[in-house]
Amino acid sequence: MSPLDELYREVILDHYRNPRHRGSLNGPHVHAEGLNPSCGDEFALDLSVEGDTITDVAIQGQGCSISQASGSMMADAIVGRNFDEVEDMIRKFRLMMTIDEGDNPVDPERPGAVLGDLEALQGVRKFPVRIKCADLAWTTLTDALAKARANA
Amino acid sequence: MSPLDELYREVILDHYRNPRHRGSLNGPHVHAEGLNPSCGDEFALDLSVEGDTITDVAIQGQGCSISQASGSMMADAIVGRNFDEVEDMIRKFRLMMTIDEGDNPVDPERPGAVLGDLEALQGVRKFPVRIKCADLAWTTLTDALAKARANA
Amino acid sequence: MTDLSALRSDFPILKRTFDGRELVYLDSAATTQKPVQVIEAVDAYYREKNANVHRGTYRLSAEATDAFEQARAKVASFIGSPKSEQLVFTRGATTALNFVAYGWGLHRLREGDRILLTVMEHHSNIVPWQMVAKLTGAELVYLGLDDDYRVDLTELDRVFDERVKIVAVSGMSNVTGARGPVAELVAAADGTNAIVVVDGAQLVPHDRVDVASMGADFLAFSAHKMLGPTGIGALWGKEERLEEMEPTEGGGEMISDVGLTESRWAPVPHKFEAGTPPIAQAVGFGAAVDYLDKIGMDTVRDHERELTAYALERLAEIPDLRVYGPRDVEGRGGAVSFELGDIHAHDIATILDDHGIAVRAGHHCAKPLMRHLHVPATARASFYIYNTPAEVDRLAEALLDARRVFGLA
Amino acid sequence: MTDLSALRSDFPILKRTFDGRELVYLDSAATTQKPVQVIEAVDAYYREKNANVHRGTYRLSAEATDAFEQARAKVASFIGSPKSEQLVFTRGATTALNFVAYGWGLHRLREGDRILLTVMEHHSNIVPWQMVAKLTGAELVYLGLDDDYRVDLTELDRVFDERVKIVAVSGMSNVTGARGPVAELVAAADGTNAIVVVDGAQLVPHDRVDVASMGADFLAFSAHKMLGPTGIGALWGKEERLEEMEPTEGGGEMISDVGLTESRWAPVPHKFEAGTPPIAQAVGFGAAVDYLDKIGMDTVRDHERELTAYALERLAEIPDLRVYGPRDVEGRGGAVSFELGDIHAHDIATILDDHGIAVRAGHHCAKPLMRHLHVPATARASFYIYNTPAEVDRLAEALLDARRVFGLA
Ligand SMILES: Cc1ncc(COP(=O)(O)O)c(C=O)c1O
Ligand SMILES: Cc1ncc(COP(=O)(O)O)c(C=O)c1O
Repeated sequence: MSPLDELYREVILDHYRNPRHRGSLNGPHVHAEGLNPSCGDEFALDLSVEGDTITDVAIQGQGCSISQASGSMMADAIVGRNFDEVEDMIRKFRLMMTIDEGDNPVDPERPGAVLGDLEALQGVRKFPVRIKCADLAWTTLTDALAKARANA
Repeated sequence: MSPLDELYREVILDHYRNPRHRGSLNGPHVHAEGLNPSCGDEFALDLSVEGDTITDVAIQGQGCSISQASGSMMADAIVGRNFDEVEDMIRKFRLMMTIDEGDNPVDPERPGAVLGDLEALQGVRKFPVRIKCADLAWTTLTDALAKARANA
Repeated sequence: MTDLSALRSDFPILKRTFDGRELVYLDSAATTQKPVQVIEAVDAYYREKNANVHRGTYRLSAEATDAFEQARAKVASFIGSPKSEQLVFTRGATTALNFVAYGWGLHRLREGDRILLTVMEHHSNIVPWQMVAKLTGAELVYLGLDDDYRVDLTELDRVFDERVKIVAVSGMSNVTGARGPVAELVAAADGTNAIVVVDGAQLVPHDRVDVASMGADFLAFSAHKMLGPTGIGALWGKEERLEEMEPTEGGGEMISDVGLTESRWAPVPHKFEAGTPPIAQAVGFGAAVDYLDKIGMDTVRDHERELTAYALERLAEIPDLRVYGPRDVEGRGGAVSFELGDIHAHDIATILDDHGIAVRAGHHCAKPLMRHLHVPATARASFYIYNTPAEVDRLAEALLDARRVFGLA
Repeated sequence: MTDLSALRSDFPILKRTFDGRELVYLDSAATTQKPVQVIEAVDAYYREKNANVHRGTYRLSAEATDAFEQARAKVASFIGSPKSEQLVFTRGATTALNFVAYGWGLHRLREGDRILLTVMEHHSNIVPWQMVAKLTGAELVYLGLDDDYRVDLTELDRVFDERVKIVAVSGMSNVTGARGPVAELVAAADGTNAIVVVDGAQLVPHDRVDVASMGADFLAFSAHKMLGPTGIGALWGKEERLEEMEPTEGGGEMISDVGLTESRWAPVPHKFEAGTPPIAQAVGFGAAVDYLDKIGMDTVRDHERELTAYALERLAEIPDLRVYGPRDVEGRGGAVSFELGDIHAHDIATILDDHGIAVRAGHHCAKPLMRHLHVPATARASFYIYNTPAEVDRLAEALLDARRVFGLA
């Protein structure tokens, strides 16, 4: 696969075109927004929380396929997880995005292997300018989580 | 003589140190001021006029030896002259200052030979940056003359 | 087609390759590449003549001052300025527009006055006016666009009343490529109290400009968009306007006297050039206009027009591609903005970049226009003298590949 | 003496001769010469990386953005800034000081407030304050000088009351060479509502500066006075101050959103960098601080101090020569202003120029200081890393020749 085809994998285009959990939440929830000033991508996140578990998620946003797919996949991945698990996921995601290019990108033992669909975003690493696109949803999530912890 | 010694001739230093007609005029006169913004040199001129003749002159100013000596020599040269003669002198002075370097600077037949002491300023032509210093008094005189003609 | 391809060897950067693919630079509306003639003029200035300008009594400083003032004369004559003193060197078009907004507008606008803009303006010709409007209580009014992306003048009579004190219009849009209705707005302002400020950042590089016949009061432009160095631009103004205008920056070189509490300004243009000016950049700017003069601005315009026509033709062959800008090359320049299917502009730019093609994607510093067009972002290819039809072909091919990558049937 | 003479070969212009005499460049306080390392960094940027910064999705633009932001980081770290975002690129020190005057002062000064200056300030640190004082009704107050040409602090207690909102002081005078009492004024302002703005145009090039320990709120300086290109300078500020400060210029790149009537600003430092920034110049600025870092600013300072001491010694041997500046090299830099008998400063400069020696003559953009000293003009020799004791000897010889030419016995 060419780097371009690795970047725009089927699953990414699918999440871009059919974002999961799109909308906003009613009732009590935390809300966070992220903006990528250098390209204008926007992402917003609602989290319903019970105790330390995320029970529901809604996302909004506009921007490139990478930023929007990353957000959609993230939303899928965090529902039902508790704060610690989500923080671990954020850590793993960031680690995945910074693994040296030389690394075998499909080694199932590598950090990030637990990320499921999100693994598809590894192709972004060959396009350093776009890493911040993939990261936007996760920065917003970090924000939202801090708010959720503060509320708890 | 080195170009430097030709620039700073005895007569120029004498006019610099002992400017003639220094002061200001009482009674009716025209007044004009000149400023060289690039170096800060200042020159001011009072002219008493009867008919179309300059009957008295007073100068004020501060600045380098060239600008002040030029003004002093000019004051000496214009007293008692009529407007046409003075304008001819301005023209000749300007011509002298722009003669090509190759020209024999002491040829008595050359334009400017009528300028007397002022001929000493020919040395400035080797120092193009300083020509505007020599010229300051003459620009001011041009101004004053225009005012005098307007009054006449 | 006007063949300028021999010029390409003057531009060292065009020899760059990315992953073995030769660079196709289609982002000249953002900044142009520089010919060796400009690079070397800057270089030679530093190696041979560098000194601070004005006030220097020694020969080196006189040489630097001559080089600087000659550059001013060249740039002034390039736009047909009657006098070279009517040209003020600034940091760029943005600073030039701010100088007019703060130096002229701020001192003259009153509550209820109006500033007339068009929705296609670049942020640099909007934000300064918003800032002075806020400070003075003046109001901004905008002209919209017609179906062909040109400024719609049907509303002009309604909005142009005696409250309008400033008309600020782009000579050419950096997004749609459409030329602004400068002549029409100058005519409308004629006999009123309104002045016309032209943002020439995209106009001056691409067509012959003659300020005397243009009739505008002020014209702003940037060197870096016309082969020149970064860090310098120019504000041209009518003599009377420049005399009326107050300096926005205070400091060395712009004064004739400084007292403890008050100062007097130096004559135009120096009163607007506080501090050490961009000297080496002015020299490079002069070399850039020399280079353009040698080609001839009519040739520059014709070349671009032919290339743009060819690009519009090739792009029209690509399914699902929508161009935001006039279809006809008359009255438009070489900036071509487009969308392709549901592929986001940044994804297009990434795919093109993978093919070695540099295009810009985003709002192009024209958010009000993007909202007006109801698009969050476009991709934009923009052309200049060094671009070729073969490069347009590579653009078209790469766009087809983008369709493939995104699975557009 | 610290021997830096090997550096001279890095400066192409120093090989120039005038009428067979090798150039002795003693005007570095006006602008310094540039080493090949800086000239080539600018050159290489245009040849290899040129593109507009930020917002570019393609690799070339990413390279340009990296080069630009790396330059920011280098310059920031050169002055000990905790964060590189605290460094705003401006057109020069003058623009930087105007940004503080208009962006901070204008929005905070009220009628009756005071701005405290010293009489030794450069016009660039006077005129902007006069302009905002006029707009706000604030008042300027000045500290004078003592017999050794240093700022006289005996009056400080009297003038420093709660009305003082801004203290603006030069880190080093471009005329007398005296250092400004930055530490003392920072201490005086501590615990009050006053901020301290340091004009570092002559300080940053000549001594190690650490903004963290300096304690000032703002620091302004220019690249061209420290081996860098013309057309760029910097404003450093404390984070809180930069947050409080409003942008003075509006336009592209400095916004996060632009609506039809209102806009929101981008984060610091971008909100102060409207329009295309001086990109190539930033790269050259970065190369300049690399060059200075390699020598080490302590070495730079020591070299200058030794050379200045030697110059003061040689000048003291010349009859009728009066130096306007501290006699002791402690707490002074390498700008040496002087008069010689009744020879006007411009005549001195012409005679020295005839000897191939470049010095400045005039008011040095410090008219209030000239009036304070009761001199219409001085000649000024100023030193930098490439100057040598042999050049000081040539200066002394030429001054003796000036005495001869003017017939001083
Ligand atoms: C002390 C001082 N402040 C400010 C400036 C202004 O610097 P620039 O002209 O580079 O803006 C200068 C340089 O002339 C200076 O010497
Ligand atoms: C139409 C238009 N106006 C103004 C500008 C601002 O020019 P600069 O960024 O060089 O100040 C630009 C460039 O981006 C432009 O395209």
